[in-house]
Amino acid sequence: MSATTWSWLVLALPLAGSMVIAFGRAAMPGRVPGWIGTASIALAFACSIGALLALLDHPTDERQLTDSLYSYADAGGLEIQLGILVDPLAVYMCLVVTGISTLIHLYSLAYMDSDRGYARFFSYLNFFVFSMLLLVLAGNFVLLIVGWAFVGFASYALISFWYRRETATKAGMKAFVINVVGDIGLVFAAFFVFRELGTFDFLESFDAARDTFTVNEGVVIAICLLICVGAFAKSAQVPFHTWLPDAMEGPTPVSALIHAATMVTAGVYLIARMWPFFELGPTAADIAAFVGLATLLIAATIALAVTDLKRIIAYSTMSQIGYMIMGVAIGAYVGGLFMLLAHAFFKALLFMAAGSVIAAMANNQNIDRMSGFRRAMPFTSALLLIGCLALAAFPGTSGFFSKDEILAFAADRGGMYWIFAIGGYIGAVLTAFYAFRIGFRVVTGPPCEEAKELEQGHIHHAEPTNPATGEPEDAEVGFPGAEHHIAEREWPMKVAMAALGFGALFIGLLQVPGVDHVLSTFLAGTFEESPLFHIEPTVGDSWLGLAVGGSISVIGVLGAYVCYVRRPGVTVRLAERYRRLHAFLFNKWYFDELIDALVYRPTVATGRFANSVFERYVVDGIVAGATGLVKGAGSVVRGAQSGLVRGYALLLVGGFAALGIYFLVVAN
Amino acid sequence: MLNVLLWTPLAAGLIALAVPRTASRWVAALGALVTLVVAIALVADFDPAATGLQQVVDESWIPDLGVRYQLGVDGISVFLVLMTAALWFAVTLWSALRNEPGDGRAKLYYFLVGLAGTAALGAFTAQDLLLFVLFFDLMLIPFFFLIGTFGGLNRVAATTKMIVFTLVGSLLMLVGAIATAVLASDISGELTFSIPALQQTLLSDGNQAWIFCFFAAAFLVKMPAFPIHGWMPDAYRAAPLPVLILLSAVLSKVGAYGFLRVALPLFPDATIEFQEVIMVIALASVLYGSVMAFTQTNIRLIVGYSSIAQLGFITLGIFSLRVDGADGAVLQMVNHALVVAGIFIVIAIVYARTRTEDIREMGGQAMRAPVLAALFLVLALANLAMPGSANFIGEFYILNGVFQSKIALAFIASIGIALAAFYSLRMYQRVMHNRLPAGAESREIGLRDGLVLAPLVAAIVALALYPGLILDRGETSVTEKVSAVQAADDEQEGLIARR
Amino acid sequence: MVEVAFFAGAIGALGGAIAVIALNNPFYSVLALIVHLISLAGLFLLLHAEFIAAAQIVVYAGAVMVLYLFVAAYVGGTEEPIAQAIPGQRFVAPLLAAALFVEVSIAVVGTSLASIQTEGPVIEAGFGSPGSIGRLLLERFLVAFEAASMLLLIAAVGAIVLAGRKGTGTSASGPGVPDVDRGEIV
Amino acid sequence: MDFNAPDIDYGGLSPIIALTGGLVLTLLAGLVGGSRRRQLIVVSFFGLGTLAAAAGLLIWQWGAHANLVAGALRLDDLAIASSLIAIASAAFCIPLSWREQAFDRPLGPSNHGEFQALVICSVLGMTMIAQAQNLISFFVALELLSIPLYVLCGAALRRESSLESGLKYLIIGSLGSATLLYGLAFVYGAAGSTDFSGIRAAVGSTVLDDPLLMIGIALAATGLAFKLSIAPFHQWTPDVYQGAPTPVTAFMSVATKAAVFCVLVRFFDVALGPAAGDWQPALAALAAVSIVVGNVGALGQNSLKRLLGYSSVAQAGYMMVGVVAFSVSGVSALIFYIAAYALMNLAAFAVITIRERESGFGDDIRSMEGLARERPAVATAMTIAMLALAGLPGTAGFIGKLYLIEATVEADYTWLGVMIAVGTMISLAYYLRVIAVIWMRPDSERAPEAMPAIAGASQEADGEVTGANCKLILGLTFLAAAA
Amino acid sequence: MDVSWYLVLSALLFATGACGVLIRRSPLVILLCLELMLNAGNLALVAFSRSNGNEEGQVFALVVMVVAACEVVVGLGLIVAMFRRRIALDVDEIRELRG
Repeated sequence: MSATTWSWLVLALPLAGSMVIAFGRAAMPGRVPGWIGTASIALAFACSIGALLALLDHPTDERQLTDSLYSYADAGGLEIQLGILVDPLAVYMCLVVTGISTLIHLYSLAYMDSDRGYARFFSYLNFFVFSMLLLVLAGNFVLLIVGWAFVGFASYALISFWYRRETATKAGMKAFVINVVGDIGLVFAAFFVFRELGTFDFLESFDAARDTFTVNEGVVIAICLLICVGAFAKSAQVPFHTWLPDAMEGPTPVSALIHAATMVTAGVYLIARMWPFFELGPTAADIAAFVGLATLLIAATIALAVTDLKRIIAYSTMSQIGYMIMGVAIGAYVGGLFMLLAHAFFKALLFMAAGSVIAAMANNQNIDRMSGFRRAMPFTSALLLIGCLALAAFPGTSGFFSKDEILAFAADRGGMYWIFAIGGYIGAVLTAFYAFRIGFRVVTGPPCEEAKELEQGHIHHAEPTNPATGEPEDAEVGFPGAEHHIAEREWPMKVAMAALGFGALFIGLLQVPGVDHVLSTFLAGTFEESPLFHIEPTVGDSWLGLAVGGSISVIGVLGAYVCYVRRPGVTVRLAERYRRLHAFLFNKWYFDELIDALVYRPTVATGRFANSVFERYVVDGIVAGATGLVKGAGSVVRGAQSGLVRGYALLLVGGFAALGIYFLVVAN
Repeated sequence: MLNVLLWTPLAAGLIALAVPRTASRWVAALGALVTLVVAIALVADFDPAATGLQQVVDESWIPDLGVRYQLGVDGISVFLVLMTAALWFAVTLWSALRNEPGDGRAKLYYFLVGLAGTAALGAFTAQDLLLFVLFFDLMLIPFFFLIGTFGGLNRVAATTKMIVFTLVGSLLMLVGAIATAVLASDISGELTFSIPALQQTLLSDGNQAWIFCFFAAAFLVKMPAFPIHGWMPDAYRAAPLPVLILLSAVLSKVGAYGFLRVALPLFPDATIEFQEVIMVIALASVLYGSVMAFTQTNIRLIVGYSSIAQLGFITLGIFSLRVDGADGAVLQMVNHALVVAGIFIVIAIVYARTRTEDIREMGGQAMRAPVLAALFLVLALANLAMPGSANFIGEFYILNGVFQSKIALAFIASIGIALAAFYSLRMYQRVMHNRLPAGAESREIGLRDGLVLAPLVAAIVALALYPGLILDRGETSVTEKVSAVQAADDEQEGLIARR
Repeated sequence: MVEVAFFAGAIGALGGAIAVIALNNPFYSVLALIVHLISLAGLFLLLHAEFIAAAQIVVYAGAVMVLYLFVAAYVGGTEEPIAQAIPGQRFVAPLLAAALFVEVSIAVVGTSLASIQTEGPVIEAGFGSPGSIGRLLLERFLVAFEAASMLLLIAAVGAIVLAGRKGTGTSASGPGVPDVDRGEIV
Repeated sequence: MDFNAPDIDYGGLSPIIALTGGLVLTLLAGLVGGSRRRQLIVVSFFGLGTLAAAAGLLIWQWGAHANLVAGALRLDDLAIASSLIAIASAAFCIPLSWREQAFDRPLGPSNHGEFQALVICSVLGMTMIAQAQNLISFFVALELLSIPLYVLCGAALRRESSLESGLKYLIIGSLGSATLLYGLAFVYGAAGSTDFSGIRAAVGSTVLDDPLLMIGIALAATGLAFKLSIAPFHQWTPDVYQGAPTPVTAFMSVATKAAVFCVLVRFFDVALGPAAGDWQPALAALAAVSIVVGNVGALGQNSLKRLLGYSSVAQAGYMMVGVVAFSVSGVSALIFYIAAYALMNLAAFAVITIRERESGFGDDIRSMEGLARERPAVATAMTIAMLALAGLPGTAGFIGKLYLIEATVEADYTWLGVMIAVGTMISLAYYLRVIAVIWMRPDSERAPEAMPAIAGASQEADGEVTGANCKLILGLTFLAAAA
Repeated sequence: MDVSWYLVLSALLFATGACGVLIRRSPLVILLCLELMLNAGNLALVAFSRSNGNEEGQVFALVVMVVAACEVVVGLGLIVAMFRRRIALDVDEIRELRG
């Protein structure tokens, strides 16, 4: 089979899984939907490997294959094919997405077991994967936008999965609307491309762009910035990031899926996919890189202060995606995509471990309440620490090699790009610190009550409450499930976490400077023509960078060790001393409030104004004015109708007098 | 075939008047079904490549006025006809299944619905200007009675307001139509109202301008467009839901359709002259409708204002004066009709459970009614023009047209898309999600409602998978209309250049 | 001589007219009208309209005015109250009447029609005599003549309908007609 | 002294002869003894027979173009059409009056045929005026038409309002007649002839734009506008329509307009045709004022007859447009509109008459409440009549307005077409109100069910008559709709 | 004597009659005033008949006399009927119909 056929299968399987679960929901007992969902993604993964192998049969410069199912819309000069583009980048993304998703599905299979919406969950989950695959396989802008929006919708559905929680539904809405803003950006980018190049097709437009545009032409910059709007919205970059922390309202596996395999990485993929445009508009690329840098720093600082376990991980995602965006924007395509892969492993792992811990805490997510789970949950604790190590880019782990590839590249480009390298290293310190803020707070220290209970073999139970507001959950419906599932007791969770842990530790070995370069060789099929792709730091420089990065990571970890293990409480004192700074960080730099004040409130106020003033006085005023005029005239006419016959005679004679004057005037 | 299509609803309505009360609803439903079948046959018979009208019926009617009974379809109207027939069937069947209205007025109801059906189909098929005006106005009469007799609170005031409002425009249109024919006869020497014939003799710029304004007034009120939508809130509040479906889904389209059918081909110079004015009105409708939908709490009004916004988009597309924009507008007309119909059915279903139309007092329906929730979700997503839906393709085409002709307007219009996402989802969430309020019940959609709603949603999904179905067939005709305007534009530029 | 006759007639006609509208008692008004009519008949004579003048005296001043007098006597003379139902009508009305007069006068003065400014063309003998009028009536204006007779008939019928007392008691209640007094509804 | 008897075309004159003879016969038939009912049957037979004969003769003469009686009258299609409308409305009015209480009282006229005779006399006047070819027959026919109407309006002697309407109509009517006469005198003076053809010749050559002629036209226009209830000479209309017995109102609202518009066309479009440029703007202004005044005046009226009175002011304004257009299409539009107006207005008045007897609310709009439930057929008739009066599509009123607007555009009076449209918009407010009362129950409470007991008692007796009426109305209105 | 003198007189009479209709309240007197107006018309007709030199105006005047008589008869009939119904003979009092 050809690579494109495999790819169609990759697309079809998750969609089929989603539909089968949705329509057969009622007939499926127990964990059947979960198994179907997992199996379909696993098969999709297998097909992705099939596509990979098929693609590898082609010579490097012929690895961009397109195929179309049918003409989706072809009128008025706009030709839109339902077509895919299978190239190394797409296949790479497929592998990441399906691979990680398979494990997340496997984990969810057990984790979501007692939830009332079990089947619905897997249906959404499969749809999510399908959407993401559509996004990465899309061969033109329109299909890309479709996939893009589907991802947005799927995230909405999953974030507000527990839809009886008002916080969840609000968070879902936020995610969706911000994503729609991103969609609009992409739509307009597509319009610009169509206007200038006359096509929506990726490969055609890339080819045409090189012939049409000059470097840093206004249109190219506009296209790139609009693409960036889409990318930033999806990848939660400043200032479109506020939905991401709120997205933690969804079940934990959803967070894993959003943060690791799908969705947030889409922005990275998009910029990498659009490299011909970005290389023609380097100014825009630099802007994107700066945004990435800003995001990574902002998110890292916030992650230092927030106390919700999942939100810390969420901010870490933002920060890490910031690295990737920065990477692909400055041209470190392999570095960015490599980091995407590594991040997928350890972030999924972190969320799974966190999910296990939260289950043990009976849905309490406050990190301040957690402590000393190392004995109660040895497996979870071990894998949590592995995840933290990888996140902290501890030497040897996957995070280590990938992050430093980007920073070394930045340093190698020199000049202004040193800013990115230095900023990246500063971020790395913070990352290592907050990574182990999680690890140490959860694993070490005296066991908390829940941990003690678990040590006695009993999972803590509490009345289900909304972790965000503390209000009791809707008892009638009773989900999220009253039963909690921890990794220690569920083999699917264990398998999934173990596999991820393995990857988090060792996947970095795919691309070690001077040793091997599997990824860059493979991705060359996509980026071959890019001059930036061929910039490669020397092995020596790379290892120097690795050394710096490794030591920085160790410093961060040690700092965390001091603050949370050696001398616990020092952070509290720091927070009190710099109360305003802490509040600033704790409130996430007040971005929510800012957007609220700048966007939401003005819109609502406009609406209220329109409703209460404009509609009443202008729109109805037009009506009232017209009817008032007519009615007024009516009352004048009726008033003249006095019933007095002499009055009528008066008008008659008066009317004649007027008529007579007219006729005398027209007479000669 | 068009004759059968056109008169079957009325005939069924008349029979429904004659048969016993219990049978009348089934007679009406059968009539609507026949209409639908004919409409499907019409589409199947349609030749997408051919230019001009198809299935033409052309008889002399009022010879001394040059009025002809001239019907025909082209790529613009053929799917609007199908959509109308389908929604008419859906609404009739729905009412019949629900046995509404159950009392002695049922006969009247089905008669009026049939009459309205004939009028609406007539407006979409008429190719004689006067016939078009006649059907256009005739539509109002059954709606006046339907709302006034079967409606809710304040129905009489609401229905009177609606009819007076809309007639203000359409009576001016009548004058405009007559003036068009008479003035054209001064040029050509032959008095005719036939649109294809009138296209051959265009009026002078000055005459085109004022006549265009008269027509535009009629169409914009009907849609309705900001700021002349004053009749809409009251009418939407008072209308019974089946009637509201027809009102919102079909009647509003006649206005937009009128621009394509009449204004562009007959008044190309005026169209160019007023392009920006109309576009600004449309844009204001988009923004105003969206912002209002964003703040309404009555679910009918959310849909109502969102319709204003959607119709604004459609108008924008038409007045981009580009093939893609106008073709997208045609597609979007069908899409919007289907979606609005579905949403109103859902509103009726939900109302039966919650006894309220205020979204603040709703919620939590999804748990016990997952199928209903899923259907509604599809509708809500289509309403917000989710990429992947046909609505998206429609808006994409429209926006592309606007973008290529007036780039700034396209950017401003996009605000409407973002707001649409918000209000559509808000509507969905407030109905289906969050907690079930006290006093409301929640149960799955019934078979009778499902029988109507499910095919509608299926149609939406099907169109989403292949919007080319409509776009391809619309393209040829739309190109004709738009190129007529472009020709006039070129001519004007030529004149300027020569000077 | 003609001038004297004209002014005498004009003063009589105008004086009579003013008396009609100025006198408070309807009875006197009727008498004033008779003066007016007779003066007018004189003017008709000056205009060579003998037959009309005669008819004016006989039919009008004679028959019709008698009818008036009877009715005036029947309903009695009533003094009119001063209060005005429409404020200012007393002042506006003469103004409008004056406007009427001025407009018509302008037309009469402003016309370019020469014959108005003369005594009229030379006319043959017998102009306005009963014979020539009668011939016109029976030849060219036969229809008008017949119609006028119908008019008189129907006016008589109308007067009976309005003012006649019910003489025939037979119709008070016949079989088949429910003689229930339903009362006036309006 | 030689006497040349005029050449009389008896065929052409036959309708008028039939009416005259019938009038006398009807009066004589009234002398037949017997019960009131029998009298009624006899005189109605004669009355309707007369009308039928006249109508038949007119139809027989269709297509004829004849000058009758030394050119005093002219029989042509215009005359025949408007005469037929007048006759039809009279024929409609007689059955309507059968149970009219005003004519059934000891104090009112008995069934000696006076009512029928007066109506026929009025029709005679209308038929004559439609054919009039000189000022004298024009004026005398106008009086022949009017004087019976004065009597008929005041004939419901028991009602003060009827007498009031009679007196008002008489005073204002005579004022109008006097004005008209004065105007005709000036036209005669200026043109030197009383024949329309002679006037046309004179106006076309010597006296065009002469002030004498102009003031004559002004005076005559005032008088005619009064008869047609064109604003600002309309003020008698609502009062008289409301006060007069309903069948009479129905008759005069339709028939008078048909006849007087016919003579208006002859007088202005034919006799004064050469001076069209002078009078067109004036008549156009009158039409516009009439449309506005009539329509706004009808708003908020509770008496249906009064409402229709104002509405007829507006309708007269619409019709006037046809004269202003001064073209063949204008006149044919006018005739079509009058025919349509006759159908719809008669239907409306018939329904009002029925409800006056049934509901106990008189002609108040409340009498229409619940009509849809009690008598769906009647309700439908009224509805169609109202829609047609409003000129909504699918009705004859719509087509009529269509023709009128077309005529305005052709005559370069497009703004009058717009006025028609504007007037129609305003008119919807009151026409639809009637329909709303018929079909739509108010929100708060059900319509008061309490019909006076008396109506229940009378219903049986009325059944047969009103049943027949209903069918008639329905037939008429469907005709109106189908046209 | 010029015919225009008669015409001016007739205009004066017509205006007087109209004025009377406008200011008098007794229906009887109003009828008299209407007679005045008709007679003014007659004077005009006869004068024009003289100036035009044909007798049509005189015939017209004759017909007008008949008409005037008929109007008087009907008018008086109405007055009598009202008197019998005890309705005040004052047109300002008769205003039940209005609005």
